[in-house]
Amino acid sequence: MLFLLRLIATLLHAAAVFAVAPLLMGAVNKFRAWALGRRGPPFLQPYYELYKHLRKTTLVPETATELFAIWPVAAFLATATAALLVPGFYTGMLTAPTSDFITLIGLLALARAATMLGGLETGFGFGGAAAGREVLFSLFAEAALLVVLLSFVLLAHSITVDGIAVAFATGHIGISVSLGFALAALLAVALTETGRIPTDNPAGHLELAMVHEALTLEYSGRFLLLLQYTAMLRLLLWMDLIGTIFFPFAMAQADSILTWPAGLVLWLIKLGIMAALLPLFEISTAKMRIFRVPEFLGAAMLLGILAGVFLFVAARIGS
Amino acid sequence: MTDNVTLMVGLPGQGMHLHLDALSLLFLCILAPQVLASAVAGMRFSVTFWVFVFGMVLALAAGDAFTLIFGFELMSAASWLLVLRGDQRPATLYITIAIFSSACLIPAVFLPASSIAFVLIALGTGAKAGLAPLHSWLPKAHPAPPAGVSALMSGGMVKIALYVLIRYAFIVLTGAAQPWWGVVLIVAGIASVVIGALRAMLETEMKTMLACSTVEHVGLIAVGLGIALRAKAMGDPALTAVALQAALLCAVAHGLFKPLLFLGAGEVKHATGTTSLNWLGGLMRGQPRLGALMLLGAAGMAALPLGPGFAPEFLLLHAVIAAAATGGILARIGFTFALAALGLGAALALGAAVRLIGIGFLGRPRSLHAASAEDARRGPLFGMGLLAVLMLPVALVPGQVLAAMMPVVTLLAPQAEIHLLSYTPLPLILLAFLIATATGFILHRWGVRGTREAAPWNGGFGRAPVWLPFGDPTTQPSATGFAEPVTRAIARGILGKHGTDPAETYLVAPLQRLHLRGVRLAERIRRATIRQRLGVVFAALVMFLLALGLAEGG
Amino acid sequence: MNLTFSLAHLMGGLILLCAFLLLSQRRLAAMITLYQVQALTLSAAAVWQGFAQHEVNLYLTGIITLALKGVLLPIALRQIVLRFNLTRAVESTMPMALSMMLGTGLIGIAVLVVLPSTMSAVSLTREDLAIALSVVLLGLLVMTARRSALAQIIGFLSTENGLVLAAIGMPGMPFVAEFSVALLVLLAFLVVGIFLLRIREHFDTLDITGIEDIERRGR
Amino acid sequence: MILLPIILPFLAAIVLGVIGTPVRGAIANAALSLVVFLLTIAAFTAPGSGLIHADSLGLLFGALTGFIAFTTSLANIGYVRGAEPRLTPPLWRLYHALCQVVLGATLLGLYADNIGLLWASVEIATIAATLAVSLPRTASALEAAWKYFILGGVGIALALFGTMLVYLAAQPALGPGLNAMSFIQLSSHAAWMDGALLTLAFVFILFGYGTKAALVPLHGWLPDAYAEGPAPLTTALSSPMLNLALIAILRFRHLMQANVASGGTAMPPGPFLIVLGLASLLLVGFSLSRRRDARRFFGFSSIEHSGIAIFAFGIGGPAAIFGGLLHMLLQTLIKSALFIALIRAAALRGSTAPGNYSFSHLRGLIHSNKYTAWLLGGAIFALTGLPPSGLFASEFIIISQTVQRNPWVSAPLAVGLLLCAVAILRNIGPLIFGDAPPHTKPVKAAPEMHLVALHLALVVLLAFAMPGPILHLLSTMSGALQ
Repeated sequence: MLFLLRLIATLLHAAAVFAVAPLLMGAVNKFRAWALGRRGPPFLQPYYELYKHLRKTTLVPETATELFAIWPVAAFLATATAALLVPGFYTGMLTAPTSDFITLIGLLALARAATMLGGLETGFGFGGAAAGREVLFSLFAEAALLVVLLSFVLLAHSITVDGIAVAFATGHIGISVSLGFALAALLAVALTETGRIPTDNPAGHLELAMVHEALTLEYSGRFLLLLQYTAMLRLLLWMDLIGTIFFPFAMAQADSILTWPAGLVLWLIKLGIMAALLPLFEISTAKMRIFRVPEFLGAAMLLGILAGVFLFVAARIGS
Repeated sequence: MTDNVTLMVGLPGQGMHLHLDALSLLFLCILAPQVLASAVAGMRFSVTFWVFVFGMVLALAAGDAFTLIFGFELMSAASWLLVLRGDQRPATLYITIAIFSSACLIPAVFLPASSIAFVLIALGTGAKAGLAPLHSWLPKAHPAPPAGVSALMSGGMVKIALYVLIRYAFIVLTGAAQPWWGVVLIVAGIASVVIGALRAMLETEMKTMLACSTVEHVGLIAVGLGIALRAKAMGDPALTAVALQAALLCAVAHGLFKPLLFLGAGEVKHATGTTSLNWLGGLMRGQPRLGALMLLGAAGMAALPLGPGFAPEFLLLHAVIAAAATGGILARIGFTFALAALGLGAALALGAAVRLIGIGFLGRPRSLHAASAEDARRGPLFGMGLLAVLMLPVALVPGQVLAAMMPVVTLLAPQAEIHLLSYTPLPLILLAFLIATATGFILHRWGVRGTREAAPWNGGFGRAPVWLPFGDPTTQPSATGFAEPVTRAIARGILGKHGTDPAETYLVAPLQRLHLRGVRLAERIRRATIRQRLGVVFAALVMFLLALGLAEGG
Repeated sequence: MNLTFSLAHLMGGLILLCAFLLLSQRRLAAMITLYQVQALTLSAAAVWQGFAQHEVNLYLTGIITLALKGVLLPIALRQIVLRFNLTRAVESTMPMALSMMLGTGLIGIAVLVVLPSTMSAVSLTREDLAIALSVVLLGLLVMTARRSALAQIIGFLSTENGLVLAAIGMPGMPFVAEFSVALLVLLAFLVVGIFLLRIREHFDTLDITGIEDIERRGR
Repeated sequence: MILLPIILPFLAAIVLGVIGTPVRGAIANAALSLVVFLLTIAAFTAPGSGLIHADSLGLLFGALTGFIAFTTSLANIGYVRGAEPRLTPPLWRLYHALCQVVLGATLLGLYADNIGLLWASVEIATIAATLAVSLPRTASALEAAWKYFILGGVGIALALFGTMLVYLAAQPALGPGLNAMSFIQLSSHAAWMDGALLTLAFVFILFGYGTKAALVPLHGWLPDAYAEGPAPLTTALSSPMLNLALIAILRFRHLMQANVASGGTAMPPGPFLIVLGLASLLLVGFSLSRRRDARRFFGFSSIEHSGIAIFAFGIGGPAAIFGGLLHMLLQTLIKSALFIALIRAAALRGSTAPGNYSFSHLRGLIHSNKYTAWLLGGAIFALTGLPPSGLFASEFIIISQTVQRNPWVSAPLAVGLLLCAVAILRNIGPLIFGDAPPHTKPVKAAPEMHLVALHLALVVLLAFAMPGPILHLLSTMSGALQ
């Protein structure tokens, strides 16, 4: 019975995640336009675009190898799997035991690798250059992420995202300097990973400065659909992650059906707030030069390290 | 299994003793597939190769110090000959390190269990395994011999050194164990990870790059061993088990994918005449089977989930995180930095693997050799296939593999508490499969299925001349260009302006200068005239007499 | 102290004196003369020891020493000096005063080294052994301190005299005569070598023009 | 019986020195050496008595000397055939006579139970070897011979002084007479000897025989003598002479050690030997890397191995001495094999004259002849003590004993061994597998190379599957001489 409940919760969560991802992107774009004083595209614009790609013939470059089709699929599957592992509004889903933070990092790395290989596939300049930059970004992003993770694990005594959320939700942790540092670091990593300003510009179309967009330059049709949908899922995933870890309050429990509606609503509200905050941040900063990004992420990593160290100090003072 | 076998040959009057236990069996299991693969790949006709293998097996099966060192040195000597036949330049450095390592090991095995013995063991095995700062020979020497031997050197020989380290650090010297022994290994391991991964990202020669990646993996294993050693000395059974599992599983995984990659690099060399990534490209077209196998190996090297390299990395990160919770503030800071370094290393390894596949096998050919490459020969393909098949259990059911390795862990740390591995690839695959089915259904049901070949946008470059059927190679990013952002951002900071290994700059070069000074002095002595020689003899005699007189009179 | 010992002692002292004076000499002719005096004293000492110990061996040694070292070798050496025109002063690698001081130091060391030995039931006294050792060391010092080949040879000859002095003092030592002959063979080779190889200046610069097929190679 | 292998070479030397063409002389030399070799084996049954009374160590090394002399003389035939025009017939006769004299003198020294006789044998061997070095009559050969003679002469003088002092030191125990010069007597009465005098004597013995064993700083003569003399005699046959000197030092060391052990006043001999051994090892380690002439190079390597043996003796204890003796045994076999191979290699490249042994001249040997190249490479490799070379066993024993008895000196020992091994190994690449000089054609291997293979096989067998009798003999001797 309990299992069935959890199964339903998991399926529901999956459906919600897959359905909401384009909407979230649409919301971000819309809020961004509003913040800039424009009317902006409709909230549902991403769905239209995805459908448009679905109906288009796929072009395959002559110089691509047989693996050309593999990369978008791999990137999508890895990201989608990861997105299912992060609890959005439920804790205690069936995927909870496998939602190990490190597995999550690994899946994101897998998606990144597939995207980079896709960029290198055709053998023309921009994809390769962008892949090289992506490697550079990932160096510090991954290091920062691991360091931040350390603070979470030390506080929550669990390494699964689910476990961290449960531990933080109980509220015994309280607000500490460490968590503040960790949040800042995690935000920096999230901005980089999702390709937002200040590290990358999702709206820009200047090839020389692009990173994420340049990697998908040669893809069209259903491959582009997959890649774009992957980007939307990634945004959702990161927002989920931040929301779940830092604001896990009143999350639904998979095995008590009564908490579900409130959890879902709260989740949508959380996503909405974050979708509003992101454009605000984006329009208030400028995009960095490529080689400033490592410094940005390096600072995030140092913040993460400081979080770990302060945690130690705090524990000593407390005990 | 615990019985000793005594051979009549060996040390005069004592012979040789053979002894197998769980640890040596594990390493024999790591060794066997590589040997088979290398033999199938074409090394089976070389006597030296079999001597090399014999040395490794002997070192593993050794039941006494003599047999161990004998096998160890036989392995070094045979591999030296193989390196020498391949490329003479690194051979001297290689054998220097090999002899240095035995020069540390022989005294160490006779010293009573103490910290000095451990330091010597760590120096000796670290030098042979390519642990920083004694690693600078490895990227030079491992690529030199034929691919089959490179494969065995990287995948097998390095493990033998680690085997000796494990045997002594965890079993023989266990009575005198100190927590700082582990710290030594962790520091060396972290340095290896960073330098190895960084150089792997920057090297353009495929085999050199693979050798650098070996340095990285040795570093990972050393970190695991170090944490286990520290935890064991501090009495933390759970952490000991996790860290040991990480190290051993990493050894197993690396022993599978690295030989595979080396064999593949050998086939690339055979097909195109070069292993420089800057001259390759698009090999996937001519060598699809080789390319697919290389892709598997690269996934292992990059420690991607669902590949063989992820489970050990997963365990190792868990171990580091758990270790950060133990000890004082210094340990906290240290392990936090270690974690950051491991993250950096993992990302670099990913970059290196992407570069290997993306530059070497995808894209357009950068030379006619690469364009006309034919698929790999049957022998090497078979060997690689064997390794790839063996990679599957490590990749998909790492928990079961770890369970099979339980006796080793209990042998090394009898009190170890073993928990189940929380990384389970099969549910993930199930999940991905479900998503794929759903997506496939959607695309199939509502999507348009047509595909059309089109010329890619070449970034605004002019049309390539007709004699370049694959377009102008210079409009394609090279391996060097791919690594350029990393070079500019961090490599110059760590490796210096010219990209030389810090071990080279701060260890090898000063030692070479010292040696040169010694040689000059010796030359001055040698050039002495007869009278000066007489003078030296006389002075020595007087010194001896004086010492004698003072010792007896005073 | 009976006459045997004191006389032997006296002669030993004389030999040491000669060896010491060799250090201070600048001219080859004087060195040869000193060597001759040393050899003659040695032969006398040998005969005296033979008389004291009733050993035919020692008489034989004395006679050989007298004939070969006291007479023949000095003649040969003087011939070489004349033939090669080596009458001018000998170069030394160190100031005379320093070499004298070193010589004194060597004697000191010899005494220091011999002191702890207990000379029970032995006819050779501790002092005699110290003297012999000093002579050996002084001869070696001459070999190293002088640049001229002939001077070095004389140093070696003096060393060898020290050896024989020690040998004849040994109580009932067998083969004394044989030893001295064997040493003489060595010396003969040395002198013949000097002569054949025309080593005029130093050991180090053999003047071999005129021997045959000269061919210098790098090593 | 024991007298025969000593007297025969001296008699043969007279005959060989007077009659015969060069090649016939070489053949006769080989035949005689075979007889001497058989006689040295036969000597095991009758070790003699009185002045010539061989102990098992002497017998073992005597047989080794006989064997080396035999194989060298076989290889010598080919050498003489190729080098005949370089010397006049009388000089060839002298050369063969000297071969026999060196052999006889070495055997005499090994079999003698008398410190005086030992000294005399070393003197004879030195003079003969000096003459042999001067035989090619080139400027550098004469210079080398002269160097050898001066340094060797001084050494011999010092050794005599040491010998007399030992006799003097034995007076309290044994009184005047021959007894005080017999090793057997001295050894059993070492406790009552005068310790201070014995120590003094030992310093002189060490410098005297150390010169002959070419220990640093007394080594100056050896590389030049190796490089300039007629190859088989001054190189291949030289190792037994080094052994003679080393065994002499070992015996005197034993006297001192026995005196110390039984409460005598002698100083322990270890430090003296260790200092000289380490000095040899380290200096050679640095000297080797600049050598371009192969014979000079391997001359330095002989110094290294003397140093190792002396070091082992300095460490003391039965096992270390066993290791040292085993090391000498094996290194003698390797070194003579190596020089035989080297001479053949030079012959492959035209001439065996002293100038033709530079590494650059011999490089890329595998392009001339595979068999020769592999065997020469194997012999060079065997010198480094890496398995499967037998020297691994001996060096292993020595290092292990060092660690157990005197751990701090194992560090410089390891450094020295490392330097030497690397300096030797780095030459193998170019020498064997490098590019050959232009116009090199494949040549047939000489039959002498089978001798090299035999030597190398013996080295492996002796070290790792040592026959019981030899093992028993060596271990009892090293126990007795500890």
